[in-house]
Amino acid sequence: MRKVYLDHAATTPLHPEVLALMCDFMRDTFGNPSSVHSFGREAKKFTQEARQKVADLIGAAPEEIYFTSGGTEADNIAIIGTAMARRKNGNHIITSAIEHHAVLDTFKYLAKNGFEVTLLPVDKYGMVDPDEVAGAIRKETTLVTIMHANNEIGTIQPIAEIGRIVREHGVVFHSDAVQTLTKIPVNVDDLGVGLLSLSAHKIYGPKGIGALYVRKGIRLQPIIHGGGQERKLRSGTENTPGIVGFGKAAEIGGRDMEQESKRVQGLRDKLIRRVLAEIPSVTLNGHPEQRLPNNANFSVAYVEGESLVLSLDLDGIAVSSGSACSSGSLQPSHVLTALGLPHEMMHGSLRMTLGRANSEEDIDYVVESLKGIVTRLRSFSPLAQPVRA
Amino acid sequence: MRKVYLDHAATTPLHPEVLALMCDFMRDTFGNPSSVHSFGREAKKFTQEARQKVADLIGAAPEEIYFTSGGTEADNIAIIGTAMARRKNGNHIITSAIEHHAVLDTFKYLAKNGFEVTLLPVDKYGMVDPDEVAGAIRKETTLVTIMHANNEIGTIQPIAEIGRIVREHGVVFHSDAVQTLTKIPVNVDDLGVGLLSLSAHKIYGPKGIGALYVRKGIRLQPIIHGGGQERKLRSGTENTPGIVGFGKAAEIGGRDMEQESKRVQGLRDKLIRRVLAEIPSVTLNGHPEQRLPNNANFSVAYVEGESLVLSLDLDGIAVSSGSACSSGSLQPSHVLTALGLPHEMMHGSLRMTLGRANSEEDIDYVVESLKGIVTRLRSFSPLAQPVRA
Amino acid sequence: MYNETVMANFQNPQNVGEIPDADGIGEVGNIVCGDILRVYIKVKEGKLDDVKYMTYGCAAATASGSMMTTLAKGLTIEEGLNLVNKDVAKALGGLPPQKMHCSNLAADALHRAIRDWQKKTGQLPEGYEEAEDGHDHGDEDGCPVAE
Amino acid sequence: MYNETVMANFQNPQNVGEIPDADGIGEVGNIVCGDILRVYIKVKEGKLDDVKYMTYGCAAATASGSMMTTLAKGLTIEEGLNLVNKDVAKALGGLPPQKMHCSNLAADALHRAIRDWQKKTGQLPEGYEEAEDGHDHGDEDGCPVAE
Ligand SMILES: Cc1ncc(COP(=O)(O)O)c(C=O)c1O
Ligand SMILES: Cc1ncc(COP(=O)(O)O)c(C=O)c1O
Repeated sequence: MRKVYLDHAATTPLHPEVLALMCDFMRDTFGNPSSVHSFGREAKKFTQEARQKVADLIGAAPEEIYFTSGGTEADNIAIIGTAMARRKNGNHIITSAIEHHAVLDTFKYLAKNGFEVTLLPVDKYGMVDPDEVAGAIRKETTLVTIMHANNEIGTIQPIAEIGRIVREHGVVFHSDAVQTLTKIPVNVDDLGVGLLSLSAHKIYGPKGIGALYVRKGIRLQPIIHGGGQERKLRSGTENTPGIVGFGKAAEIGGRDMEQESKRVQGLRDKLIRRVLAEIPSVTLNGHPEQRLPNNANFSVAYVEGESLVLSLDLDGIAVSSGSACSSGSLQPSHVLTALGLPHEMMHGSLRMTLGRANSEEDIDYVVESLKGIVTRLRSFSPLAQPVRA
Repeated sequence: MRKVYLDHAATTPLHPEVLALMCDFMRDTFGNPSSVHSFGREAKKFTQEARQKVADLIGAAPEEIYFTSGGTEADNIAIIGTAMARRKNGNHIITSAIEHHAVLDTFKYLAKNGFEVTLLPVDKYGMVDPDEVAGAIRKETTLVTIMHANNEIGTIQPIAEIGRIVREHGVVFHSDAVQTLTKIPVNVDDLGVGLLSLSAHKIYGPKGIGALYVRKGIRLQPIIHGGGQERKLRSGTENTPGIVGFGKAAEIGGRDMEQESKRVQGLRDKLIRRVLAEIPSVTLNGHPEQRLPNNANFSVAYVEGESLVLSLDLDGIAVSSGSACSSGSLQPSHVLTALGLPHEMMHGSLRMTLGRANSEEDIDYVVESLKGIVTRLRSFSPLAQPVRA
Repeated sequence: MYNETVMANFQNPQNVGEIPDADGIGEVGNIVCGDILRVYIKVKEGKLDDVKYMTYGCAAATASGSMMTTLAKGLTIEEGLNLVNKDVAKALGGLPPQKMHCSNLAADALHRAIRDWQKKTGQLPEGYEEAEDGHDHGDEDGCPVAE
Repeated sequence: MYNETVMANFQNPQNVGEIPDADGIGEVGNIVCGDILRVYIKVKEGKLDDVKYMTYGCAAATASGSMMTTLAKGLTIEEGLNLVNKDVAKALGGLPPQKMHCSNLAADALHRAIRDWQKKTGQLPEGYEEAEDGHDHGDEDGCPVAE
């Protein structure tokens, strides 16, 4: 059966060059970079090269890159690390209602531990209003974190504008760029961020590795304690193959970004166009223009998201849904909820995120498959057919 | 030049079977285990198999294994997670003076945050006295953590005995088994632990992955917040290749333990015998019998550890030292300090940790090399030659 | 996540659709919680001569409806009322814990359809309360929660 | 960690050993901190005719001693006193930050050896204090600390 992977926002396959490099590295270079001997020095050399590559991708200096175990940990270090390090300056932190769980759940944790938190609302497209950020900042505010683009609906936030406001108030500004890296330009100076979270497995790099950019001068309290690796911010023997793979993925992603984003956006636009035109009662979630080039997020009336996901899966198509059923959480996603969608549209959400492997034919295949599935599921949906008797 | 790696306590090369499996897996199976579709389910199947293998190795149930980014994080979650979850029961926690930094620095962090900590002393062999543990436990004690075997000097602690005492007091007992796994039997019931830290890269598995065993019924507070992976204890997209590699390494390590430990111990015994016999003014650190089969730790009088390490490195031999110079910390290792060694013997420490790749010839080569180096370095050591003029 | 029986019943659900001249109709669930199951029955000689259903919800809801209707067809009214949610889940070979409430929809909806028929034919037992058939989670706070 | 010049001077240290009939001897460092450097000098016609050293310490200490003695040989007494730690580190092409104190040992020890010779020959300048030549870290708390 044809296989079409349309869940690149969840994770991506390794780029073949990354895979090859990692396998070579894992075979040849196993030293601990903290070791003084040649095995250790060799490993260290590779990790420093990778650090440079990640730094180059976002316009940072290599000593501003701290490797972590992934995007989630980067978010946690940024938020807890700042909140704790600046506790004497205040106990108020700000974010938006549609952040990734790695941010929102960390805010919940801090809220339980004496911090005051503000969750900014978004408009119906998922946009944060910079004026709202300005209005929320208080004397006690130590951190504002707003994601660069949302993982579910793809909406891109006006980070540069928000960054300007936050900096004017002398508050640390963090952004989660896990979804934007290698899709749209991510430059720490252009964005005006003090902290930036990255994750390798979203850019055809390995799982289990990410990075936090920390602008020179910002001090963070570590959350994992020990041997003092990553200049004391993140202890634990380095995941050297992961770091090396991340470096390679960053290099390739930066090199190919313009061309690949354009290509993928073309396919995505076609997907949206056809789905909206050919399947009745479907709407597009997220911003019509300010959105990631690879993201399409639909709400399909009268059918529930998990059923769509599993039906598409039976046709070899991998997508995701923010429906309650699909997540197993029994509540539809907080992102769709924050948009103020009607319940029916929240439960019938469908996220398709494109990537390197997708072709025109994939899109045609997916549209045809989806058409049939929606028709079939609607044929026995009580919402589509009110009680007659 | 001949290369002899004698730093297996720092890290190990990937076992060829682990490498092959990981490369296959990274090529073929990239799904996010949280995804509902076939790519996700396939990845999940592999991680569950690996979980079973790790569980089998230590006599646990698979749902008691929580994957982490390594041994350091496992230690942190065990200690902070218990201390925070049990804060209402008390604020006193106990460990030994010779734990790994992942434990000691976490204790320091908690000490700064309102916890009372006790660091138990050790005898000249690095042994913790179970009676001292009993004596240190108070009404407010919520956690005792004592490492299974020490990473520098190899001393194996009487964990089963300590576990019995700790359990009798209704206190949670954690042990760091990072160095013992696959070297000596590690069984959670025999050891009587509630929590146990493991790390893959010390057992010929990948770096960046470890696990915490959590006995059914023990509740921990997470330290990384987000998507709720690892049954809410450790959020973040799973490092699936790391998990799969860890599983394989656990399987192989368990299968080969008896035979391989015996072989390595034979080599190690020969190394110790020859070094002590053929090089004057050298002593063995750690316990003469209760020590890891692959560990030798010497103090070489009149010469400093980093110079030994780098000189051996020039002969292709990789070892480590707890000397201040070598660690760059300007203080000799806390372990050697806790043993009460004279300064001179602390600065001249040399750790050789054997493993799979080592042979008889390696040992002969190392002894000859070391003899020459010690003679040369002593020839211009002011400690070996008091002022004459 | 789901076993093969559940997936087979999701992929090829049995007895889906409307019975336009149904003798009884029962519906449980609501759009807030994201799952609805509606059952149609035809009664003939005290037996469930035909049972069909429509559903909006996760795969487990579709599979539960399919299995429930398969089990219910041909049962007596009494037997139909005794068919409980656990029977459905068991016949499906089990459901993931967080999906157990889906199987609850199916038998509950059947009972409602039977009650509807009883009411229409004046056979509703004295003292019957709708709540007995459960599963009428009304608002977001009331949505079923996984343990 | 170390550059090639440092490693070359560590691997083949120049001027190691004792001068049995030295005109002056200087030693800095101590065993608590784990680094000791002892310098022997022969003075001839106001010049450092021979300079040798012995050391206990890290590779940087050995390399610094090697480089310092190489630089010092043939200098006048005045020039020897003006040879400072930075000169040694610079000639080595730099040292890792946490090892800078090692290079400090070398010139300090030379100055002490010269002072020793001055003392023995009655040429010690008036008001000279030993502390001027620094680097006499006495106990564990006083060991040099990396920034
Ligand atoms: C916006 C965003 N932030 C953070 C994360 C977490 O990153 P990781 O999966 O590397 O832990 C993700 C993906 O899961 C994400 O999409
Ligand atoms: C005893 C002990 N505990 C913990 C660790 C830390 O484990 P990891 O390197 O996986 O972070 C190590 C090794 O570094 C160790 O030897």
